[in-house]
Amino acid sequence: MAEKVGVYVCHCGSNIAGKVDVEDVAKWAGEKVKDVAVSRDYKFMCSSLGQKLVEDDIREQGLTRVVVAACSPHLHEKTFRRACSNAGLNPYLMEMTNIREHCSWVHKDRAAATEKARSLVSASIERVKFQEPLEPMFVDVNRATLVIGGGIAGLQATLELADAGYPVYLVERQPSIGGHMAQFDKTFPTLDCSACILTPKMSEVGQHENVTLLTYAELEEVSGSVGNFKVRIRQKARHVVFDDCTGCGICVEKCPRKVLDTEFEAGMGNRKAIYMPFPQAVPRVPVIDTESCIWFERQKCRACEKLCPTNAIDFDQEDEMIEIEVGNIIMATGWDAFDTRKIPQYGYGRLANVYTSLEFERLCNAAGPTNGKIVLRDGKTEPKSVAIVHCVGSRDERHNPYCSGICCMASLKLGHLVLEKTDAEVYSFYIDMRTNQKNYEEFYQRLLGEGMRFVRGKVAEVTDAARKPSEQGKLIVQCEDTLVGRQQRFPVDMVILMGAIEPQVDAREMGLKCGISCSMEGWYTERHPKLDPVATMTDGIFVAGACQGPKDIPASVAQGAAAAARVAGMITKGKVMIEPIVASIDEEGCSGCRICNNLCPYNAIEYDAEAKVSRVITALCKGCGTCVSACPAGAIRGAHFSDRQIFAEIQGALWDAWQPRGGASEEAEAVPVSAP
Amino acid sequence: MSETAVTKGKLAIYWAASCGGCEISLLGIDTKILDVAEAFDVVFCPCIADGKVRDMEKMQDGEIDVCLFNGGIRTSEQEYMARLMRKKSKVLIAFGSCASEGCIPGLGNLHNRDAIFEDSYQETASTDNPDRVRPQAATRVDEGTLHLPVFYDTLKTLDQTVPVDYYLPGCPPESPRIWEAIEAIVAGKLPPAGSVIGEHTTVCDSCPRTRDEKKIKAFKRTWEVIPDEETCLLEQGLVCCGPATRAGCGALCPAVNSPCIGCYGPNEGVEDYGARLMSALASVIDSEDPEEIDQIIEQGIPDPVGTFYRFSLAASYLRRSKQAVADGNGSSAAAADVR
Amino acid sequence: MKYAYYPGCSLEAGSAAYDKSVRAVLEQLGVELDELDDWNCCGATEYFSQNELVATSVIARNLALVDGEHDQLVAPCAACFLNLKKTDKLLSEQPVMKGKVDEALAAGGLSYRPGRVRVRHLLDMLYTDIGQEAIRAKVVQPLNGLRVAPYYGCQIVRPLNGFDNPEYPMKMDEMFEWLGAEVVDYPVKAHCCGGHMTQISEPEAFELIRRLLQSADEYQADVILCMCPMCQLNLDAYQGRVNGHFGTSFKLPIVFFTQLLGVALGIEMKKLGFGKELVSAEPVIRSKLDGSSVGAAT
Amino acid sequence: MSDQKFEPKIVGFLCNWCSYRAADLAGSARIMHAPNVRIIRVMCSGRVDPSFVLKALSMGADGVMIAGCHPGECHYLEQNYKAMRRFGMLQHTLRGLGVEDKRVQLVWASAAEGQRLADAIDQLVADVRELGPLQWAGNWEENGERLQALEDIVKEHEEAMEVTA
Repeated sequence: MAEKVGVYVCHCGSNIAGKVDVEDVAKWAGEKVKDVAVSRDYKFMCSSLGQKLVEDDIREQGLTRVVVAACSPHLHEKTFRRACSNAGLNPYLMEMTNIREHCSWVHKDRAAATEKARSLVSASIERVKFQEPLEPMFVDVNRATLVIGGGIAGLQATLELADAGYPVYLVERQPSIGGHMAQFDKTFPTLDCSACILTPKMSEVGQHENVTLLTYAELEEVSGSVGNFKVRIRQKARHVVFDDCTGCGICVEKCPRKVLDTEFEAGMGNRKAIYMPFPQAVPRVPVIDTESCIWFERQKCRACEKLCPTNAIDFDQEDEMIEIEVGNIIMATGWDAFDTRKIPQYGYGRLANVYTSLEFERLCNAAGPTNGKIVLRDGKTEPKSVAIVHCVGSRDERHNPYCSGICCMASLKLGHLVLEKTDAEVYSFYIDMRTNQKNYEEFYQRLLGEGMRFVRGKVAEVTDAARKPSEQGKLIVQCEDTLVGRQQRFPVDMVILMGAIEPQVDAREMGLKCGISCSMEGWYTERHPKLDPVATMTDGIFVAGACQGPKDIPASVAQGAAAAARVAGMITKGKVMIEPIVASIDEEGCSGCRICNNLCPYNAIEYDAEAKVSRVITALCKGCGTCVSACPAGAIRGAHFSDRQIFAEIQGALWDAWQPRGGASEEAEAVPVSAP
Repeated sequence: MSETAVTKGKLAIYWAASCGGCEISLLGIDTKILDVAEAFDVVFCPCIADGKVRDMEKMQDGEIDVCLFNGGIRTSEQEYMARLMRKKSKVLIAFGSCASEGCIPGLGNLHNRDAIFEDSYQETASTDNPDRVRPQAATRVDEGTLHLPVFYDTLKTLDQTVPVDYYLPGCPPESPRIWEAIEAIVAGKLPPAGSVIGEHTTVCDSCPRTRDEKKIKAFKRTWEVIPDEETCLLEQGLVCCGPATRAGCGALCPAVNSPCIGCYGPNEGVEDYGARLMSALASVIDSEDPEEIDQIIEQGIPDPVGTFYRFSLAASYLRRSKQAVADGNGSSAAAADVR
Repeated sequence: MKYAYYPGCSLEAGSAAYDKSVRAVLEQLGVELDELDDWNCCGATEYFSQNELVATSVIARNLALVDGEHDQLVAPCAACFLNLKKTDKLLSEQPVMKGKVDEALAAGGLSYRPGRVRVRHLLDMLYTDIGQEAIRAKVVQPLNGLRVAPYYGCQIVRPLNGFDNPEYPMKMDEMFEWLGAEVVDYPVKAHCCGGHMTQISEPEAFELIRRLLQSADEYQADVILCMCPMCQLNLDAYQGRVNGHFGTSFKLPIVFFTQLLGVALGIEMKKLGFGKELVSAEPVIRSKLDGSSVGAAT
Repeated sequence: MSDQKFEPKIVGFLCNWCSYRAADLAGSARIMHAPNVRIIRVMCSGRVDPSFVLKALSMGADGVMIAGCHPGECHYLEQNYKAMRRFGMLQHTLRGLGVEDKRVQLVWASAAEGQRLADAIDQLVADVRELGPLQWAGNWEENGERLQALEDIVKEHEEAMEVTA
């Protein structure tokens, strides 16, 4: 029996109708395309009235298939599937045609766009006729969640979930949680003490009964899918037995080997070979840095072992693999700082008193190497003038084209700290001041009032080449002051480079482990930039904080909480729907050639040696269809993307190019065969 | 069987562009041919008995019960005969690979008529043809005009020419399969029209070799290796078409340590045999480096069309090469002003 | 390795030391240079702004003269390099201009397809193609103890070619580290030498020259290394006038980098064109190095 | 007809996760590109079967685009490598059939690369435009000579029968 297809062409206001003659497309489909019972155009198909149009036609006209030509199925496929469902039509008998993103929005010529829309609609009509009713599948959601990254975003997500009563595994690669926020002295614009607001959260996480904290640990492998992920984590050897250590710190105190701390102290201070990154570290269990430990270097010392009151030191400890099962994963892996050496004309690494912003954060931190005293590298001289250079590696096509977002506010904060703690003049060299969150502009105004000097211009270079006596011994910041319209030279004692916020160097690699993608820069891609900012294309994997793009603390916290809320929703629901788009093998057609067997990365195909056939384990299948197209016998079927459906779609797309193949049928009659 | 045949049916066997192997295979049913003779009058079979086209023309439409038609359609005469036999037969069976999918003659579709003639009537070592004489459809002689069938640019399968009721694949179809088909016809137990009379699985199903997961680092040609007799030939790098080829032969080639070359055509439901096979083989290439992949393919499969479409080029989606279209004397003229 | 060679006019006159040292050094390194037959002016700094079409055509002629045996053209003069490179880029990007230039070339029986010839600066060629290993292997007189200030000028990294950092080039610094010299990382290595400003406004030019000399002096350089005839001329020839103008007493020898590279390779100083510079370089070089092995290879 | 500008008809098979979304992104960012590619969504470039490409060409497509996530970034971990292998095999075979390499192109575009996809579409369209129509569909018939010959045969037989009658 022929199908009765309903075709609905959306105007989307003028979004589609402005470039595609929607009336014409609808009329054409109704009159010229076979099996189309109803064809309409409508202002907004996604409106309740538009949906009702579809529902009524299904009920009244007995439509057996529906085509909605509107926007991307990624936006409204669910909407129209629901409408079909409501009217009693299996939702998988509906097909969406993308004539907005793929057509009206990207083509200039109205005639060409209309012609393309016709082809796309035709393709959908031909396809939908071969679509089959499918029933969605449901799987249980494991109540545990894995949070990767113990910075402020990860901490927030962890606490939200743990407080709601759900188990959380928090994995952090550093010896302590806290992230970059732990390095800061103050936070903008409130000037809260960073440690004062962070450490309570850290200890709460450390003590929470629902939190399993895995610090000094790395994500190794993720398998499974939403609801049921299996995760392998490498617990790096601390060389300190976690359960035996009381955190007394004697080992650290007695360790004879001092090394430069390039991580937490950003190279501004030292630590020991056995160390906790900072006093408020959570957990309060030190690690031995085997690269600088004397014992590991030349089998001598063992001072820590001798002095440990609980015998917690274990030089033979090895990395350990931990396997956990979780229902959802939140990636909160944070950011990394731009290497300011890449801009040599700013002199970092060459001119002593050029600092990175992180170095300076440590310098003015009360718990930092100078106890918060702002001094030059000589350790004693207080600067009389400080220049803060914005956009170092940001908004620069040679490095990162994007705006790092937080540096304007961070430099105001640093400027304030300099003004507060010293008598120095502070110059801020900016391209544009970006202070567009709550109370940010007010903070800018406050700094203007406090006497911070603002120079609008991109700094050309920082040099020690003095041109006049007043510049002798100074760092000279050369800059075109674009408000004055003149090249200016500013001799200062100290320069702070506000380096760009960059993705973690291994962000891409980490994303691949979880099956999520990155932008070209390396930021994780959210499912929708506006409407779905913490979900990813992979169900069950969420992102929070600066791993998704440069973000300040309030935004990171908000995202951590948002991701947790999404996860909590999944857990509360208990079950998650899985699209029934899976492969299946026709056992009669399968000859057991085993071509398909190792094509599945999820091991969803098993071989039955006795019956000599391969089978798809439906629960493991993710529906990519690779085995379907590999089966030489044509015995594997891909639901919702079957060969027949796609062939029909191709035929429909080429409706204006295709002509019946010559040969059989009509023509046999055309040429007379001589009569007897 | 004889009890079912109350009145004798009429059977015709015709050959078009083919080699005659199908007839030999038909005779291979051995003494059962007597049962066939009991059930049918063979009204037309130029291969084994004299018969006149004119006699066929005189028959009533549909008078012949079954026609086994082997061979593809390459000339106007063959096309005429295909139409004639269609008209006169109740059941028309594309008999063998040539009629079903073009087979070896179909590889002529890599070239067009001019190129084929150039080769056949000019380039072969034994040819001496200084005047560049070519077959002509019409030649005037003193006595009048002599006609030869027109040689087409493209070979077509039988069903590209006339509607076909059933297909019997194989080059040639194996005798037992022919017998099974005849039994089915006589018993009236035929599958739905348009079907292939045969199995719905592939050669691997009847191949006793042990099979494992597949990873191919290099494709080998038969002269390069003496294959192990126990394990899957494909796993040994040989391009064995068994996984993509309809069962029915009993895996005769693998049984003698030689890879399947695919004469039984695609499995049930598959339209383009070569596409399936190349997709399957490519999928298990063990490399993720595009250059290496190209190298594996180019070194291991020097003649891809001949490998994947040895029997089915004429029945494939593309049917013929672009050169055959572009340089053709016949169709190229038409091709030039399309669109 | 075989390169087409475009010496440019400076190397035939004021900067003969450069030409001499380039040829001596490359011979020592086993690199073959085939001087373009019948090359013409590169248009220098000004021609492009006078008449772009004529300038482009004149320069394109040189590119067209590179025969089929060569696909790389080496120019030691920074201005020649820039003009040749710029012309090649311009021809590939501006079809209208290219059409006209083609016509001009055709009148002389020549033709040029943009991109056929890769224009290289000598420093790039030495640094990238010959490389650290080969150069180090030939050093017989390490420059230990000699403080050198590499000076790049403005033209070598333009149009942006990825060879070196355009804001703060370092390749010559690295090369002289291979040779054992103490390289001073002074901040003005890519600042302006004044160019033709000496002809237009001496005070401005002198100020620019002074900055370079002063910075190198502050960093206690023994010698400034140039790769551009104009730079070398300005810093060397005007040094006395600059001293007079500002009351300073700079006495910094200014040599071409190939001259000092030649010293490291053991080539005799007179074969490298030393002695043509106004502030004599030989005494400081001999005094800092172990004088006995200078020129030992020849 | 012949003076009309040739507008290539191209079928594009785009994977659901990267390239289809790249096309969506090109849309929301209004990155203009040629309207010649008719997009068909598949879940993964690994679903793209050489049959699809051949079918499209046989049905009148002048070119085909296969687009997926970048190698190593497949939503299904590694399935785009299978697409890469099949593409190599297909190109090799198409070459044997005289179909120019540039008619069938494999493109990698992440969900963030709307511009890249749009550029690839423009490039493909320009390449195919330069190659000209493929005209596979509808060209199956021999020229008039064939029909004439058939009629001749029929006539000959009819005449012969008249004589015998």
